[in-house]
Amino acid sequence: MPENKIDLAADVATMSPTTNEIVTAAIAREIRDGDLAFVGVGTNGRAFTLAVGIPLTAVRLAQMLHAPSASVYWGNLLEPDLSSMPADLKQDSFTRWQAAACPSDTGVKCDMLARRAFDVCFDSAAQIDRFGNLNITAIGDYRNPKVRLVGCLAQPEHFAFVPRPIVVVDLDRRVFVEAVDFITSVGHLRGGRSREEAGLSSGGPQLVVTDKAIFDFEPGSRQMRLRSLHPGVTAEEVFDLMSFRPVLPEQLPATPLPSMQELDLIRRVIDPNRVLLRV
Amino acid sequence: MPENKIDLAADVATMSPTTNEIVTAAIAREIRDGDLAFVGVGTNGRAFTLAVGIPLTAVRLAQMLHAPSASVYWGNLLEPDLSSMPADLKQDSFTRWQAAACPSDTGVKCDMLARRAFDVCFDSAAQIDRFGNLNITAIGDYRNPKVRLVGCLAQPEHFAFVPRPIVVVDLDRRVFVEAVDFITSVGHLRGGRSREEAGLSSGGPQLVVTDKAIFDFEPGSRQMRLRSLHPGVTAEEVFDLMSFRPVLPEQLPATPLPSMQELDLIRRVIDPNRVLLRV
Amino acid sequence: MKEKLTTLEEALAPIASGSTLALGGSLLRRQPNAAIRSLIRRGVKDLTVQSWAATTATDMLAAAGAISRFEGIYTGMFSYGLAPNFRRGVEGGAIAVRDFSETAMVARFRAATQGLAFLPIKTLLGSDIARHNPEQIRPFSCPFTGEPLQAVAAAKADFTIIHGYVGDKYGNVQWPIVRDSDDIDQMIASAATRLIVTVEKIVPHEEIKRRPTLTYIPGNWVEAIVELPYGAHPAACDGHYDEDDAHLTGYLERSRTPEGAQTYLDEYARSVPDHDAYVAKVGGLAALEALDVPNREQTHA
Amino acid sequence: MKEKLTTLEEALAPIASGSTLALGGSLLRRQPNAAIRSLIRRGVKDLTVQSWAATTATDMLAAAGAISRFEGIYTGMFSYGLAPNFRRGVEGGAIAVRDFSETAMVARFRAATQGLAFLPIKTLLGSDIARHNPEQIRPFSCPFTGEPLQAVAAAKADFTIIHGYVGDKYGNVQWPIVRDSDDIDQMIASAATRLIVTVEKIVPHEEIKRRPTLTYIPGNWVEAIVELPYGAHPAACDGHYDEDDAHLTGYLERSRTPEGAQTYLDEYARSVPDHDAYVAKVGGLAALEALDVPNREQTHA
Repeated sequence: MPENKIDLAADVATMSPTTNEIVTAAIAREIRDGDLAFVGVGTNGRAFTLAVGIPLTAVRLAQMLHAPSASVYWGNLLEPDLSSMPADLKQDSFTRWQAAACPSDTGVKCDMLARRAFDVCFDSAAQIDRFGNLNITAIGDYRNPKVRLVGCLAQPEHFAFVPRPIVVVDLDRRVFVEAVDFITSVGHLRGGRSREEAGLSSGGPQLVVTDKAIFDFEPGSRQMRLRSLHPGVTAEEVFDLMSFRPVLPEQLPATPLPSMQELDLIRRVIDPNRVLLRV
Repeated sequence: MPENKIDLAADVATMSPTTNEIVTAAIAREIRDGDLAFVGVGTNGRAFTLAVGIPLTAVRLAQMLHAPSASVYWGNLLEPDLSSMPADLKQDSFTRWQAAACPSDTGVKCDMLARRAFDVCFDSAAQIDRFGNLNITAIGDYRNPKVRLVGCLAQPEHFAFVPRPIVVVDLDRRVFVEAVDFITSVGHLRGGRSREEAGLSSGGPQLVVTDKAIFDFEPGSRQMRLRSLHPGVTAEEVFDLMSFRPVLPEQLPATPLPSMQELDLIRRVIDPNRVLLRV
Repeated sequence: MKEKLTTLEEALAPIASGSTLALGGSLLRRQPNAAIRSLIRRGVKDLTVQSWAATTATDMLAAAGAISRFEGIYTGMFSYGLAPNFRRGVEGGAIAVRDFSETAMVARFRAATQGLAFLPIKTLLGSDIARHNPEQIRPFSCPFTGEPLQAVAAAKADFTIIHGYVGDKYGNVQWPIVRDSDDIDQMIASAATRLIVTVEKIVPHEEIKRRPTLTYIPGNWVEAIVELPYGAHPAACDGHYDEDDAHLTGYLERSRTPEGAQTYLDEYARSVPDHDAYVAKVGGLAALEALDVPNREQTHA
Repeated sequence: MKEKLTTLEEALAPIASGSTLALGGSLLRRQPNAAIRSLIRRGVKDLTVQSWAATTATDMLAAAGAISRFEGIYTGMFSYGLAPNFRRGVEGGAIAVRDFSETAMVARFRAATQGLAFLPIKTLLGSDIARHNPEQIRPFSCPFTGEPLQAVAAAKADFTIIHGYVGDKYGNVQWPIVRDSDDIDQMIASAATRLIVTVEKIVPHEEIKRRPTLTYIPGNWVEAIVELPYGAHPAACDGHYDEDDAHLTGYLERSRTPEGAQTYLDEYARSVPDHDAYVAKVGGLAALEALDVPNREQTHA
């Protein structure tokens, strides 16, 4: 399993890719030209990398390679200039960050979600289950929680309205659970057509990208399915890190490695100071 | 019946009041301190005087005398500075007019109407009936009209949501009709409690101010009732100018004349160039 | 970001007869008149028009016999009186009207913006506006209080045309700081299916992104943007130029008769190949600059 | 216009225990922290708090044991992690939570703004958010299409507290041109029953009325306005100053235990008589000015 730390003093192009870089390049290939992607706010450390660092790097990489008109809505900024990302997360860095638009009212963003103006969104979570339902609200009994989490934000909207949600989480038995304690975001609900029967649009989460493997959802049953294993990771390792057994595809390829060009852009152009993919 | 024309060369304080001035002073006395009044847009000539000129002059007069914190929403301007009214109605006069606020979105004004943030509104109309229902939409059959008028604007909102609507129209048999051809604004509907039974708040039009007389509405029946006659006007003259007979009160006073102070303020301070009360 | 700068004719090409058009502007400001003249030139007909306080754009389309249905809050000529051609069209039976009050029309645009089929109001209880339009205004009960409400149907247009102040080649449109209200332009932009914006001036993207809070129409919502100086003439563009009183007066005089209105359209819409030719016809930029108002605080200051 | 300029204590005097409070700001910007410290000082309790992305203001109220119910989209400390006191309050059963997603909370504020008891959404179909809150989220059918929808109840607060940029003595509050989004401040201002605004600076009305399009909270909506420089400290006021990292870090360290949180509140809220004393306590204006960001284009430029 590759480490995320790279030695910046070494020739960046010859270092083997970190897990974050593998994941970022894999996500970048999912971004199509013209996509508008919703990137949420992250907290610090690893949670920031998952919620913000990897998504922003991936969209910027896609912009530079095959999707020049892809863009993001981040915080209150519509199409911020990803060629000059802020060096820190202090308020004034957001205030100063140049963008195509900063709508005065957060309702503008909510309405864009509800009218399906987004193509892609990125989501992180404390729990995800077999059908891709997410929990970011509470662990344990909702009314008497063991751990109170942050709430909901717009994550219910993401799964309700965005055609191609991508979940970015680390593989962990406490995260990949048989059934989430609280359904914040409705994924494929109880599988099959239960999502549509609840009145939601078809869609729901498309990909779950982790530090060990990438998953999609089996058509029909809508159960989480292993799609590829990162280099050096075995299926048994993956199963050990999950509380439920994912569907196995007929073929189980390795997650493609980033190209030299992709690595070079990530390391030297997009995130030269290792702010976005630090941990 | 006094004329609206005054000789500006003569000593303004000694000239007898015009009908417009009588009406303006009468309306000003209806404005209470702290009132927010909705003033619509008018067209030109007499229609402008009725819809805009008289209401703005009246509110400004009230501001200067007994209601210093009364204010208006006119066009897109919330609390425009009535001490410096624009000299013409060209776009740039509105753009330049100073105000407390110019909300970017007309929805802000609509929401204020719907949540009953206004106290008073001024309405003009092509037809008004016995129960104070207004028509500004079409004369004749709605689907095949004899005269197509302007539409609706926010006049339905005025009667639905503003506690104290004041109608300003000239007395005329074709205007004061037994039943309006099209109910744009629901007044007291068919009288009695029919308005409330339709689901509307209690309220509805409170006063109808004309060039000959002032009307209110009889409690209970909610029929239009003569409240006062302008100096020199007889009840018979009024009846001749209406297609229905209004309720007669026990006492029928004359509309009070403006005081010397009121006349002086209207003539020398508020409307010295006779823009607002020209015709 | 995608480049969306094009010509007026290219931008309007997808608009075919039978379309539903939402038109921006209100009263005598920012009417998308140049775009409307182009549609008249091309002979587009049978339009359903959705609008706020409609004046010149709607009345010219009515004169061209291009409107079969109108949905809005007002059609007139503001301080110039009633809208003569629209009035003739309605009185003669050529134009079917569905009237809406302001909260009702706002609710319709907002519903489209929010991806909903309707929004609730309680404005039109008892009104003939609702009685004549059961198709778009339906009674229902509040799920919480049971009180009577009305559902108004979302205003969905095939195309939306707005005349704005300044924009960049990516379709980001900004307003000046000293201006009148946008009325419904941002609202119908957000509700749009296919949005075409004409602007007074194209400015570099660098200027736009310096002050992103001034962007009222993000390029992400826009299909095509066109630079059309004086594109609202003979109406005004607040902060840029005033309405052209002489031209409007001439328009209204000729519009006293259907024949007079046709000579107006022949002269100013049908016989001119494009907006540049129109500008030349009305006296050239020099004549139009006489309508300019003092530049205060523009976006491109 | 009515003069509404007063002191913080006068402005907040009507807020009694048991009230419902809507709080402005989002994440670490424009939290009405000075007002919250004043309420804590006075010992106001049993509050229902409605908020957008809640951080310092809500967590301090939670530390004071002043919140019995919370309705919002998020409570945390943004890049500093979870909200320790709020979390303790919820996990210990002192605070009942009703969670809402962003479109749901926006619909609730908009419903109050529009004088309606509810607005429709279709976000929470199948979600446990709706399942646990039948009182405020009810299923119903679209009057046009019959599709399943959810009615969310209007967010009605007894009092609304917002920290804004600059305002005049009549309560008109303006934003700077270069700023972050207002998030929900205009929305909750328009929804307010009784609105109290604190601002960084009071400016002459003459400055406000020169550029009325910059007024996001008209004085007409405001009950009281108070001048409170650094009123959002230790959070940021975008365009004015950044968040105070050292102070926030200290707050979070002390908040690891309930006792530590009490010593924080004793020191910074309960033992200081007013905002001036708080400013002195945190090092005076000189210390706070170190947080200032370059003044770009303020309203009062």
